[in-house]
Amino acid sequence: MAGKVTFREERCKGCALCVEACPKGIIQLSKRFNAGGFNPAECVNEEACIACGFCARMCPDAVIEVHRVDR
Amino acid sequence: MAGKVTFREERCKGCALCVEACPKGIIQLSKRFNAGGFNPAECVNEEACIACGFCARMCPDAVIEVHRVDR
Amino acid sequence: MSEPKLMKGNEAIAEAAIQAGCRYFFGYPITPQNELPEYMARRLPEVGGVYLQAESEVSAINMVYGAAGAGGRVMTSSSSPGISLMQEGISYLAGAELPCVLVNIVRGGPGLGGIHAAQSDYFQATKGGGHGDYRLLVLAPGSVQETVDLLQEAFDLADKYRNPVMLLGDAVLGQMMEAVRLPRDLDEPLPPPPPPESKVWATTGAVNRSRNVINSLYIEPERLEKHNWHIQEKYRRMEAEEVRYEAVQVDDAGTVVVAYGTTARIARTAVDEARRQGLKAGLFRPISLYPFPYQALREAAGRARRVLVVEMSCGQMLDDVRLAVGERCPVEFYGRPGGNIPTPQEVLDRIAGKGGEAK
Amino acid sequence: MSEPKLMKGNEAIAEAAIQAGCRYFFGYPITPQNELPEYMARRLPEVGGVYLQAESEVSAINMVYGAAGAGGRVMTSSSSPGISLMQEGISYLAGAELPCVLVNIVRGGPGLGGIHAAQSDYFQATKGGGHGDYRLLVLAPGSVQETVDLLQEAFDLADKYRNPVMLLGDAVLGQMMEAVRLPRDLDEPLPPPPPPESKVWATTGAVNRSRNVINSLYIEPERLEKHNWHIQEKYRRMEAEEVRYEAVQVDDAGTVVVAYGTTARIARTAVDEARRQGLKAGLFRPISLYPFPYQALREAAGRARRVLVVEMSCGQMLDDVRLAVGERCPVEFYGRPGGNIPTPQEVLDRIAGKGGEAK
Amino acid sequence: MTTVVAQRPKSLSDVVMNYCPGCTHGIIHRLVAEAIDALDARERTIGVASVGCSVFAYNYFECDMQQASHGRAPAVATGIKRVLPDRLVFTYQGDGDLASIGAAEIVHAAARGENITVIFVNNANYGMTGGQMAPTTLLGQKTTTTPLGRDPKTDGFPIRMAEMLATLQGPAYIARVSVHSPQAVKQAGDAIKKAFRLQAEGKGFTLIEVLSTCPTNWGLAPNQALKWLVENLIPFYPLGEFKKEEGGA
Amino acid sequence: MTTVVAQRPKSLSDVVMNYCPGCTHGIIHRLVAEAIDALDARERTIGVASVGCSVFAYNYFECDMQQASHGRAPAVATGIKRVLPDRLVFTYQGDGDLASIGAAEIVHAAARGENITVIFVNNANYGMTGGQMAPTTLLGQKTTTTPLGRDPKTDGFPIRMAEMLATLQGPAYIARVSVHSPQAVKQAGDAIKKAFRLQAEGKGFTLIEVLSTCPTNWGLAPNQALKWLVENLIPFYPLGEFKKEEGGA
Amino acid sequence: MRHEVIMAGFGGQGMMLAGQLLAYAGMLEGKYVSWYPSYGPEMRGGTANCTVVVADEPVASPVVSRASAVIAMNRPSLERFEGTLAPGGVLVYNSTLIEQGPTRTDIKAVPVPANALADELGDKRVANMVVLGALLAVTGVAKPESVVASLRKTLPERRQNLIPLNEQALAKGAEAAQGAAAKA
Amino acid sequence: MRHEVIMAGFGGQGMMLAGQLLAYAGMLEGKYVSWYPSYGPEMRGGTANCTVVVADEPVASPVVSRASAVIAMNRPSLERFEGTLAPGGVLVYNSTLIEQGPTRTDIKAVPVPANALADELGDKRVANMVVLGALLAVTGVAKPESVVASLRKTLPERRQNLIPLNEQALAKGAEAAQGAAAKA
Ligand SMILES: Cc1ncc(C[n+]2csc(CCOP(=O)(O)OP(=O)(O)O)c2C)c(N)n1
Ligand SMILES: Cc1ncc(C[n+]2csc(CCOP(=O)(O)OP(=O)(O)O)c2C)c(N)n1
Ligand code: SF4
Ligand code: SF4
Ligand code: SF4
Ligand code: SF4
Ligand code: SF4
Ligand code: SF4
Ligand SMILES: [Mg+2]
Ligand SMILES: [Mg+2]
Repeated sequence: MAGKVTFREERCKGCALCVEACPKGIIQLSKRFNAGGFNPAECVNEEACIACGFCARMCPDAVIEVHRVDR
Repeated sequence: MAGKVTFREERCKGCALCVEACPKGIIQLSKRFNAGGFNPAECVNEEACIACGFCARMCPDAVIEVHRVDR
Repeated sequence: MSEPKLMKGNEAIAEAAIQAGCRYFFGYPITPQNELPEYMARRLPEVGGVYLQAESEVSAINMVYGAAGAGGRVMTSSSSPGISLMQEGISYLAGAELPCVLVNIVRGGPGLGGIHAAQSDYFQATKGGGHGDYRLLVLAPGSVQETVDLLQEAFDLADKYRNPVMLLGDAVLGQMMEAVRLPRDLDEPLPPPPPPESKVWATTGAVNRSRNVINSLYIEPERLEKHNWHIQEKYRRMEAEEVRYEAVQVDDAGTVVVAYGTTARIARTAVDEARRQGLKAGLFRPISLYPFPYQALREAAGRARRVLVVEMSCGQMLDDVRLAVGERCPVEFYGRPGGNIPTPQEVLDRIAGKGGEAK
Repeated sequence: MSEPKLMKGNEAIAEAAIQAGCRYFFGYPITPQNELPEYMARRLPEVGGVYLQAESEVSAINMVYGAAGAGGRVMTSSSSPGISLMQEGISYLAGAELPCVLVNIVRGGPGLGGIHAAQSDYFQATKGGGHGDYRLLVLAPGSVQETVDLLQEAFDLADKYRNPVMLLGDAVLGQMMEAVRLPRDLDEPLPPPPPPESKVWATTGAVNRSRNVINSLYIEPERLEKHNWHIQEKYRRMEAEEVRYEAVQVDDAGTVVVAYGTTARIARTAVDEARRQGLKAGLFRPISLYPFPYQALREAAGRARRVLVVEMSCGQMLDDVRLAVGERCPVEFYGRPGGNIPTPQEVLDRIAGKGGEAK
Repeated sequence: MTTVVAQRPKSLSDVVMNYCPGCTHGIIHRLVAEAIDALDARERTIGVASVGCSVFAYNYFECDMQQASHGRAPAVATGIKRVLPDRLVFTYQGDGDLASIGAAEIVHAAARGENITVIFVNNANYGMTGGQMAPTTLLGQKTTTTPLGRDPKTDGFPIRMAEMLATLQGPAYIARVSVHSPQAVKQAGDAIKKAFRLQAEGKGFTLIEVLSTCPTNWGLAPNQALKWLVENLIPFYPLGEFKKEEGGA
Repeated sequence: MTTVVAQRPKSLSDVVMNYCPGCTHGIIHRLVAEAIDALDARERTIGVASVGCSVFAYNYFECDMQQASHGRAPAVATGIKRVLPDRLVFTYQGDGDLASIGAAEIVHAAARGENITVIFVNNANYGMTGGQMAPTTLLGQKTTTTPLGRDPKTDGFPIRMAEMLATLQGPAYIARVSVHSPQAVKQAGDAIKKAFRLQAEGKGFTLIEVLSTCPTNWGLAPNQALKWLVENLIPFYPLGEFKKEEGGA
Repeated sequence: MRHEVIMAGFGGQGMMLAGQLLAYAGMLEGKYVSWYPSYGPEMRGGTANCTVVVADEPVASPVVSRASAVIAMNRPSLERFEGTLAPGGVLVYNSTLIEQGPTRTDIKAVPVPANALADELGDKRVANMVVLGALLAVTGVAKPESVVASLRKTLPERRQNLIPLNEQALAKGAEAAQGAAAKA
Repeated sequence: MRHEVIMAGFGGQGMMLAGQLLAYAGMLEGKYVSWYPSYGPEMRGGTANCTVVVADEPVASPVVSRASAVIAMNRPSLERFEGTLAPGGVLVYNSTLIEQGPTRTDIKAVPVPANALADELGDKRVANMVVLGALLAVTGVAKPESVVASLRKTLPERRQNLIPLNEQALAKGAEAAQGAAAKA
């Protein structure tokens, strides 16, 4: 069982609440700027994702979608 | 020890709350009408008054003054 | 039409509103209009409606906002201080374009003032006591019967323009009993009013349509300006289509008395008496205070020697009369503020050129 | 006089009020005037005054009532929706004849509207948005400096007439920084304001005198009427003594532009430019909106070919201008409601006879 | 030798009060005046009359008085107190005034611990305007706007203000008393005196809720009204002290 | 095979919300939308936006919406509910809106047992207008109108609304939750769902107080703001259920 | 024809209702009518009064400053309204409660022992109809039959049985008035 | 002479303060000046901007629809205000954060790596002074000395020590602008 986590990057405000929430520590803010002028969050190691959904739960802007991939 | 109870009759509205309050049952509404058109209260047996002040305490219109007479 | 009944103005208003389809009433007690909500409290549940005593006038007007936005035919009533408290809410209703009927049974002011009849809320009603560029459509009946007659119209106009309509009465109209004929007898069954969903813009639930929003906020000045001109366009239409007045013997009148509501009844008697005494007087009675009958009054004044404005106030409609009359003839004023009702004799004296501006 | 400082309008108002002896401020936050209460919150405790954030505007105006009645030099400020909520309280203040200063930093309406500058509360301010026959003395400064200059006067006039005085600004005046000279530098010590007891009618405790009562209730119509005429008499005095305006190049003007506050600044630039282009334009700027400078404007209009009213509204002062001008010459209007500020070019176009009534 | 047992307090003006015969508003007025006299504070007391049957209270107390708009007496009192912190300031408010239109003002004056005394006269209806439902009207009670009796489904539940306000930190003293008997009147007077005393000591917000009658609108003779109060109001509005000398200080 | 763990709820409009980065208003919006979805009630829900940072909520919920004047959302919701008793009606209000200017409206909607759901977002200040003191501001907390920190002597004490309203008979359910962690968010969501469900069952007034952050006006980074909430707000505003399914029915 | 009648007494003495019946009667006779109550805090003092206008022409103001007739059911009412009577006006007063009649001499005073007569009829509550009967007899504002017709229209079914009693009261009042007038 | 400058960036990038200093400087030079902020919910998006007018004649409106110069500290600001520049106007933009410059060709674009230069000076916070220096150099709205004088008047005692740093930042911005201008 693993997770698939997708970000609607243009909606991200770079608040980093997801970063803090991830028990696996696999989310970071990228150095890129999105259209809003923010550094959007991204998952740097999706392999490690356990699909706990914590990141999505803490995201104030509904940027994140989490799927459980049952392999 | 006895009481002296005086009524400012023209202020009385004849509500009879003093009548009800008197433990000695010595207050009545008179048959007279005062200027306000009410039957004013009066003490019909001042001798029996014990100066408890209950009548004055219950009077909404501050009609009654009670004195204790120490004879 | 019902057979004539002797009814108190406040109660007649309530019954006429119900017969006009009003099913929701939110209000707060205040003298001299209490019989109106009390009647509603008895009668609305009988016809499947809702009476709710709000915790304040501020709350009442916002309940009206919610109910109007939800598509209900809704009304509130109050008297001067209570209407002042509603000013923010009234501005919101106008801004969000919500239809409703507001009744002000005016009493003497300012402040706590008194509880007797006055007409000193004219400015507030007609110029907008709340903030922003908006208007109420203001109707001022002169008798209990006319009040009843105007109510169906008031609700329909509110819907037509999606704007609050105010019925401006006073303590005399509210408290007096007069003979009145209602559209229906009290025991006749009433047809059910149209369902909320019949107002397609109302927030009744987004079933098979995109969502509806009731709102008066336009954060971009451009949008807000556009919205403002859109609302103004409605007011221009009202000015073209909704002017109402009565003119009695003004064609050959040397003195045209201008008065509305209760004062007009008194002026009418004075004018009749003046005619009897050979004085050529006439009565011009605005029924819609906004839109004000400028044009008709201008014409009437054009033929007159002078215009006499009579109000139970220190002079408020006076401004509108002056705007209408311009310099066609002098405009004089007789006012009784604070709950005193002018007598026909007082008005007659002024018609005859006796007595001063005020008592 | 302080040396010139760059100050935000809202803060300059607050400081000027304090320098004018104001020691009590009750208010509730609302954009675009928040810097005013925030300044008061910082500064009043330093000078022994009281800043209190009320739970609402309704409460704030009633705290003002209590403080004014107790003899305090007191003020509140808000913006349009908040001022609407104060209407009952304002009517009470006028009815009970209490002196205080009310600041309205007007924003776009109606309803929640917007937060940008507008002038659409003119009717509410000048005709009385509350119930009953009362007036506020309304001052409309055109710059931050003038705002500061008018404040001492505002408090003094309030005391002189025992009537609330309203300072009618707008978001531009409140939010902008301009160079301003205050009566005193910020670090200069302030003289203590006169004690509450110096107002002999105030409820400061009935020591060696019969008790004082602050009240607006007169249950007998006769008493209430008398009270009303008494108040009116004050307004007649204001109309005689307190009219303020500025007239620039109106003597030979073909087009007299009438504008107040922020709009007048813009009109001034447009008028100057028009002169440069050979168009004979002038500016008439009412400073006191109530009492309105009818007479002076009438005279100015008597010499002009036309009058052009410019407002950040759909046309409210327009009525007063029409009352003043009568049929001396045509009155035209250019309005930008909802937070858009007209540009000098737009006004110039209308002076030159181009463009329509609104954008 | 005679000693005075009861007489008109100095702080009660020597005028006829316009209350209906037997209305206990009059008793409560006297108790307030006695409390002011007890502190010898008539000259440094400012009272605030509200809108209700007691609107003319500004004529009945022999101290400086202000008349406040409906429901806003606590705000008016706050304005006064902030200008004159060393004076005693009290409001006299009905249940419609305090618990309905003035709910925000009383909650916030209490939360602020505003150093004033509130006399809250609960007669379970709007007396002045002819007997409409008040927030304090009991379930089932008939009023002119609950002609079939108050129904919680449409008209909501009555509010126990003393209990509600006692959850706040600001109040120093909150009590509910009644005036249905000489004993009750004595206790009510003591509570009111205590409230004024605490204010004088700067302890913060004090409120005394007084259960009162409205013979006219209840449609009962004055003595019957007292009985109705005892049998109906007290069970729902228990007497007692709900908050004592904390907060505020 | 993949299963959805988290995605944008249907009842949340697909638009950018104007909240500051990291402001938890957004989380609370999502929870409300999820609660509506859980009842499959988008088409029969009417929401009421109040005045505060969440004023644009009328653009963020994909159901019919009304925008109410400052503090009056409970009155507006009452008006809606009385016309449409079989719809779900909720308000979304800040602490300035609900506890300050709207104190009377919330007390009375609660006392009436009005069958609506109130989402009460407590961020201990006025976010929208730039961070002034709110009734919920903690003692000592600095805001733009308490520059030296809130002082009870002049500024009064903070109000615990959930506790205060729980003294009333009308409410069916009152709870306080927080959104400082994924676990807290889960509990908050459950409480909100419960409130909507009770409304659907006609149980009466329900209110969920949600402790929320205001990174901008608190002057803290979003994660620091969550920490401040845990360390300062929760101790004064304990989480829990204060009223459960009585009254109102 | 224009009658302007003020009817005053304690709350509970039935003056408001009597006034309404009088107005109703006028309406049934095809007249213009109005009824106007006193209201508000002045009631707190315990008196209640109303003004009834019955006229051939539309009623301008239902509030009058000079009355053509006054009914006073108690002393405070007499004191308050005696002065508002036009010269030559009619004052019907309840002589059971008011021992001393009016001081004015330019009016027509009609003492009617209303409570006593009502007691004779066995129902205290009809004292109001007694004075109304007296008023009708002296002034002719409306016919007693019209008042009875009004009662028929306005009383609920279950109280229609009270009509004969009220009729008697009206008659008794008329009688008393004629007696008083004869004496005067 | 009339300069109408819009200065925009994220909240925290110091544009509001820089605008105030510019207005103050103009005032010290005897000009008519105004400063006007953006305010309200638009701030919630995270951008903050203000408008400064410095002119020889009284300022009519402190709000301008066409700017003579714009400072854009980040991309959203550039996008929002590029269009408001009058033809021939000056656009100073923070090239550290804005990779792609303006699309318009009828204006004078002045890229200034403000954050980078501020870093060079050892204090991120002076990026605002860097762009202000650039603006002054290109437009001559006010003299840098006047800005420094303004700092002297407005900074509290304990922060007067920051003045040299700010002076350097102004100079560095001017330099960068001249370089950019040379390149263009
Ligand atoms: C703004 C406003 N709304 C309504 C009123 C009318 N009004 C006067 S007194 C009153 C209620 C009084 O009830 P309560 O406070 O319980 O006092 P009581 O008369 O019972 O002693 C109302 C609604 C008013 N004067 N002002
Ligand atoms: C009548 C009125 N008063 C004041 C305002 C200004 N105002 C807008 S939002 C707000 C406070 C918002 O604070 P809160 O309710 O706590 O919401 P937050 O922004 O913190 O989420 C105020 C006072 C207004 N719009 N209307
Ligand atoms: S679902 Fe859980 S593990 Fe995966 S990225 Fe999100 S928080 Fe991290
Ligand atoms: S929580 Fe959401 S908005 Fe914040 S950084 Fe993560 S994805 Fe972006
Ligand atoms: S003092 Fe006591 S005993 Fe005497 S009359 Fe009064 S109640 Fe009766
Ligand atoms: S209690 Fe007072 S008013 Fe009532 S009857 Fe006795 S003396 Fe008279
Ligand atoms: S109406 Fe009720 S509360 Fe008012 S004075 Fe009469 S009895 Fe007392
Ligand atoms: S100001 Fe505060 S509450 Fe408002 S959106 Fe920003 S962070 Fe959220
Ligand atoms: Mg009461
Ligand atoms: Mg908040």
